[in-house]
Amino acid sequence: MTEKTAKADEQEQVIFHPDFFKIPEDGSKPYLVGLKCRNCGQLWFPKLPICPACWSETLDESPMERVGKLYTYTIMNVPQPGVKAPLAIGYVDFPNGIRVGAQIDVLPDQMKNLRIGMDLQVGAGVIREDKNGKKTISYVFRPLAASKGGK
Amino acid sequence: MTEKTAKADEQEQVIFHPDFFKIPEDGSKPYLVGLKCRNCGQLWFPKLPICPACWSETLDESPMERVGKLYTYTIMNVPQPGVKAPLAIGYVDFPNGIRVGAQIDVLPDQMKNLRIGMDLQVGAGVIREDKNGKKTISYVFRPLAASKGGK
Amino acid sequence: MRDVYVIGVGMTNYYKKSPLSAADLGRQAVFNAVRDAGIGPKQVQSIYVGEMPGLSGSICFGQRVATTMGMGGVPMMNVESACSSGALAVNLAVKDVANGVTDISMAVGVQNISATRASGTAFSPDANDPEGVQGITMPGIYAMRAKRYMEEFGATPEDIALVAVKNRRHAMNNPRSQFHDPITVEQVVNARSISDPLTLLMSCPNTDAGAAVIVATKEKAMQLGSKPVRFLAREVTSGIFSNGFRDMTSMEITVRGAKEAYEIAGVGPEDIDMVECHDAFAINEHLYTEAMGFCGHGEGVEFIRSGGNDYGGKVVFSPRGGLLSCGHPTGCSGAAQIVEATWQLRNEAGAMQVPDCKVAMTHVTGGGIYGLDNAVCTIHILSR
Amino acid sequence: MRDVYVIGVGMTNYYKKSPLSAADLGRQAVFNAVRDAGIGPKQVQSIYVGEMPGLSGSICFGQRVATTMGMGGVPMMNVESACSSGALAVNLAVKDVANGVTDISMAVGVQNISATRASGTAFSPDANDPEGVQGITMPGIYAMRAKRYMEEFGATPEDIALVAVKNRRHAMNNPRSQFHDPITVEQVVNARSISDPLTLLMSCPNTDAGAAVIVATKEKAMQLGSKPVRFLAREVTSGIFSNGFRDMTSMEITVRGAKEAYEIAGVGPEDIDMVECHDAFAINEHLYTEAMGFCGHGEGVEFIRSGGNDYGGKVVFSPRGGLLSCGHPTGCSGAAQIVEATWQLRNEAGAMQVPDCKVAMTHVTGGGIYGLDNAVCTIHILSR
Ligand SMILES: [Zn+2]
Ligand SMILES: [Zn+2]
Repeated sequence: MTEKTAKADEQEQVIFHPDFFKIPEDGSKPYLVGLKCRNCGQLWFPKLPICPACWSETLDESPMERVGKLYTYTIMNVPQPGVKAPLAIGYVDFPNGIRVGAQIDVLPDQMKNLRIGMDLQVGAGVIREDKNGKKTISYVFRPLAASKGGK
Repeated sequence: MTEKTAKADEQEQVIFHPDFFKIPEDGSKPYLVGLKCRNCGQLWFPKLPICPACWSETLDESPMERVGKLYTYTIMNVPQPGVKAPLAIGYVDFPNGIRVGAQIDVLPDQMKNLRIGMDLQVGAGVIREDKNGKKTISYVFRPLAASKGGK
Repeated sequence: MRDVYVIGVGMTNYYKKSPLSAADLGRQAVFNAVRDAGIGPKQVQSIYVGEMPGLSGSICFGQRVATTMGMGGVPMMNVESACSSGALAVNLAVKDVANGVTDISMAVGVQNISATRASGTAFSPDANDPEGVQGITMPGIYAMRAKRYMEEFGATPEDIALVAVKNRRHAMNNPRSQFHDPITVEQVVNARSISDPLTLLMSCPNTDAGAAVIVATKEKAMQLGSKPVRFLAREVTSGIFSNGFRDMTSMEITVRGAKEAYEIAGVGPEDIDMVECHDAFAINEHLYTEAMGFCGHGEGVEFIRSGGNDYGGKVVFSPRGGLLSCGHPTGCSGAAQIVEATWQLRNEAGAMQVPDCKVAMTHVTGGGIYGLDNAVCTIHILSR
Repeated sequence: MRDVYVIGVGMTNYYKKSPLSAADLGRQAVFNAVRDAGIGPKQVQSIYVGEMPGLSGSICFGQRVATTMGMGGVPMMNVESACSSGALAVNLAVKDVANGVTDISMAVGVQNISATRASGTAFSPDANDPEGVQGITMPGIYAMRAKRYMEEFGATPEDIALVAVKNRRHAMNNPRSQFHDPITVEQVVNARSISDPLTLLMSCPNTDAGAAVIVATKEKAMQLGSKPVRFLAREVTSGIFSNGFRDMTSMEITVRGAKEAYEIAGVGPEDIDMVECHDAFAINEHLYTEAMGFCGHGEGVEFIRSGGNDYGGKVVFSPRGGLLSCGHPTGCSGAAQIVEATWQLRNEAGAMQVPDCKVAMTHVTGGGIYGLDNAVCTIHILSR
C-alpha cells in the first residue's frame, strides 16, 4: 500500500468501491477490475448488474492493466465539498479500450507537468474526506516516475 | 402581547409573516389580515400577489375577526423537526367565510377539552424553534377562556 | 387515439430498507418488465420515470437507471408530483402510444426513502406554505379529516381499524409486501398514536421499491402474445385553490378525477372489480369508497363494516395489501399499483387473485399544499 | 399532428439573488405570459413545470405556483432532467397541442438557486456515480473538453475568451440580463481560474429566474392575433452509455439531437438565423457550432475568430447574452431560451434584435453522469 493509504488507516475509512478496485493483500500493486460479458464479449467498467449491450447477467471479472494514456485532464480550483483544491483530474485510456475518469495524485507544483498523452498508472489514494475526518479510499492515477507522491 | 411572545423577545425571532398577521403596537390584540379583491370582492388569506379568481392586482387589507369555530383538529405526536409534540393543530372557520389552519396553543393536559365547533380566538405564539434557538412567531388559536395559557 | 395495452410489468419487493440503491431498484424493475414483455430493451421508444428528487436530491435519475441498461438515445424525462409521480410516468407513456408518438413506451416509478436525508421525520414543509410552517404534516391532515368524518358520520376508531386489518390480511398473500403477520382491530386501535385518531398501524410505513410498466399498441401486444390488459382511462388533474369552508370529508380532487375517468372509460363504479387506492392512512378507504361512488357520502362506515370493500363484497380495495401493508415508496406507488392491477387482470395474482377480475382502477393523489384538497390526483382504469 | 404556435411568453429578470421566492418567480413569469397571450388563465388546459427539486427540495412545485393563480383543476406535472427541465416542459406542452390533447397549454421553467442549500458549492455528486465520487464537477468536465479541444485544434485561451466577450456584449442590450458591463479578452483570460483552462468569466454564474411559454393551435393563435411564431421541431433525447474512447470534442448527444431536429423541421444549419445554446462554459460555442453543423469538426476556432457566430456572421449565437452573461437558472434556462427566441421572431427584441430573424434554434443539454456525453439534450426550432 502507498504511504497515503497507510496514513488513512489510522482513522475511519471506506473503499470506493471494493468491486471496482482491488488492493491485493499480498502487497502487489492495486488494479482496476473490468467486467467482460460472457455472452457478447464487451468490456465494462465499473461493475454493472447486467451487460448494457446484450443484457447478459454473467459478467466475468477482468483485471485491467495498470498503465494507460491521459486523454485529457484539468486542474479544478473550485471543488466539491469534501475535496481539496487544487485537484487534478483526468480521463485515462487503457489498453483494453476502456476510459476511466479519476483524480490524478500529484503535488500542486507538479501539476504543470501533466500532459495529454502521458502514461499514468493506477494507485490507491484518499479521494475525499468528510467533515468528521472519514476518508474515502479509491483508485487514483499517478505519473510513472513519481508513483509514491502524496498531496 | 402574550406572555409567550414576550419571553421569545429575549432571543432571535422572526414573525411569520408580517403581511399575514398584525400585532398592534398599541397593545390591542393580534389579528389576521385577509385580502379583499377590489375587483371581484373575493376574500383571501393569507396575502397573495394577485386575486386567484379574477387576476386583479389590487387587493385591500381586510382585518379579520378574532374569533372563529373549530372545523376539525388533531393532536400530532410525530411532529416535524423544530416542533414539539404533542402539538394540537386545527382548522378554524371565521365569520368572513375564510378557513385558517394553525396550531392550537393549549397545554397537553387541556388538549382533551378541544371540541369540533368550539370557539377559538387568534393570538400570537412561538410556532417553531430551530436548533440554534431561533424562534418563529406567528398566529395561533386559543380557547376563549384560556387565552393566556403557555405551553 | 389508439388503444394502449400493458405488455410487461416488473416490480421489486417492498423493502423497509432496500439492499439496493435507488438506481438499482429501478434497474431491477425495468429488467423484470422488459423480460415480462418479451421484447428487447432497445425496442422501448420513450421512457418516463417518476421519483421524488425533492426527497432524494436526485438529478436526472431516470437517465442514471436506464442508460446503463443500454436504453439510452431515446426521449426520457423525470416526472414528479409527490405520491403520484409513478402514475404520471405511466400517464405519459400511455399518452405517447395513444397518440401515435411511439409504439412501445415505458414508465418507471422508484423511491428509496430509507436512503433519504428526510427519512424518519415527517416531510419538511415548504418555507412559504402558511400551514407547513405551522407544523401541519400529512398524517396531521388525514387525522383531521378522520376526526371530522367521525364527528359527522359516527365512525369509530374501530371502524378505521377495520381497513388496516383487512389490508394486512390481503398483504399476507402478497409475497412482495412488507408485512405478513395478521393484526387485530384491538392491536390497531391501541398502537402508538401518530396523530389522533390515527395510530401507527393506521399509517403507511416508509418503504423502498421500484416498479416498471411497458405499454404498446394492440398490434404489438398481439404480436408478443401478451395477455390483453388495456387502458380504458388515464386521468390526471390538479387541486383547485380555495380559502373557503371546504368539506374535508369529501375528497374533492378524487370526486372530480373519478367522475372524469369513468366518463372517459365508459364504465361506472358498478363495473369496477378492484381498486388500488391511495390508502396512506386507514381513514382513506372510507373517504375514497365514497369519492369514487361505490357508496354515498357518509355511507362508507356501513359499506366497510359490511365488507363491501373486500373479497366477496362489491369491490375489492387493495388486494395487494395497499400502502398500509405493502408500504408507501412515494414516487413508486402509482406505478406499483398498475403492476399489481395488471397481474390481477391477467389472472396471475396467485393467492391475492380477485375472482373473475375484469376491470381494475388505480388511484393515487399527492402533495400537501394549503388551500388544496390535494395537489394532484391520478387515476387509471384498466380492463382485461 | 397539428401545427403549434407560441401565443404568449413571460420572463422575470435574471437575478443574482432573487427578491422573490421560487414560487413567486414562477407566478410572475406565468402572469406575464398569460397577459402577453391575451387569454384568461382558465383557458390553459394543461401545465408542465420544469424545476430541479434535487436542488431545491421542492415537492409539487408547479401546483404551488399555478393553483394560487386560479389555474388548478387541469392536468399538471413537474418535469426534471437537470438544465433541460424547462425545455422538457415546453416539449410536453407543445406535444399536447400537436396531438390534439389540448388547444392551449403552458410550460414554465423556474429555478431559485440562491435560495438553495447547495448554493455556492459545485453540485454534489450522486453517491454511486464513480466519477462524481472522484470529485469531478460540471466545470471540470467542460474544462477537460476544452483542454482536449485546444490540444487537437490549436485553440488558445484567448479563443475561448472571445465567446465570453461576445456574449457579454450581447447582454449589454438585454434589460433582463445579470451583467451589463463590457469585458475584454484580457480580463476573461486573467480572471480567477475555476478549472484550467476555464476562468470565472468563462463560466455561467448561478442565477434565479422564471420563464413561461403558452402554446396553442393555429386557430387560437389567429383568433388572438398573436404574431405567428411556430414550432418546426421539438427534440428530446438521452445519452448513450459507453465506456470506450469517446471523442470528447464532438458532442455526441447534440450532434444526434440537432440532426434529428433538422430532419423533423425540414431545415438545415444554413436556414438558422440565431441559436440560444447551452453556453454554460465559453468553450461550448466552439463545441456546439460544430455539433450543430454551422462549421466542420475542428473548424469552430476559425468560425468564431471570424465572427461567424455573431451579428453579421452566419448565425447569431446567444443574442440575449447566453447563460454566460444572463446567468444559468438551471431549471428555467430551457424555457427562457424559447421566450427570448420568440421575442426575436416577433421582431420585439429591441437592441438585441437579430436582423430579419426568420428561424431560431434553442438548445440545452444537462446532467453529468459517467459514461454519457450528457444525460439529456433538448432542441426546439421555431420560425416566424
Ligand atoms: Zn453482453
Ligand atoms: Zn378578484
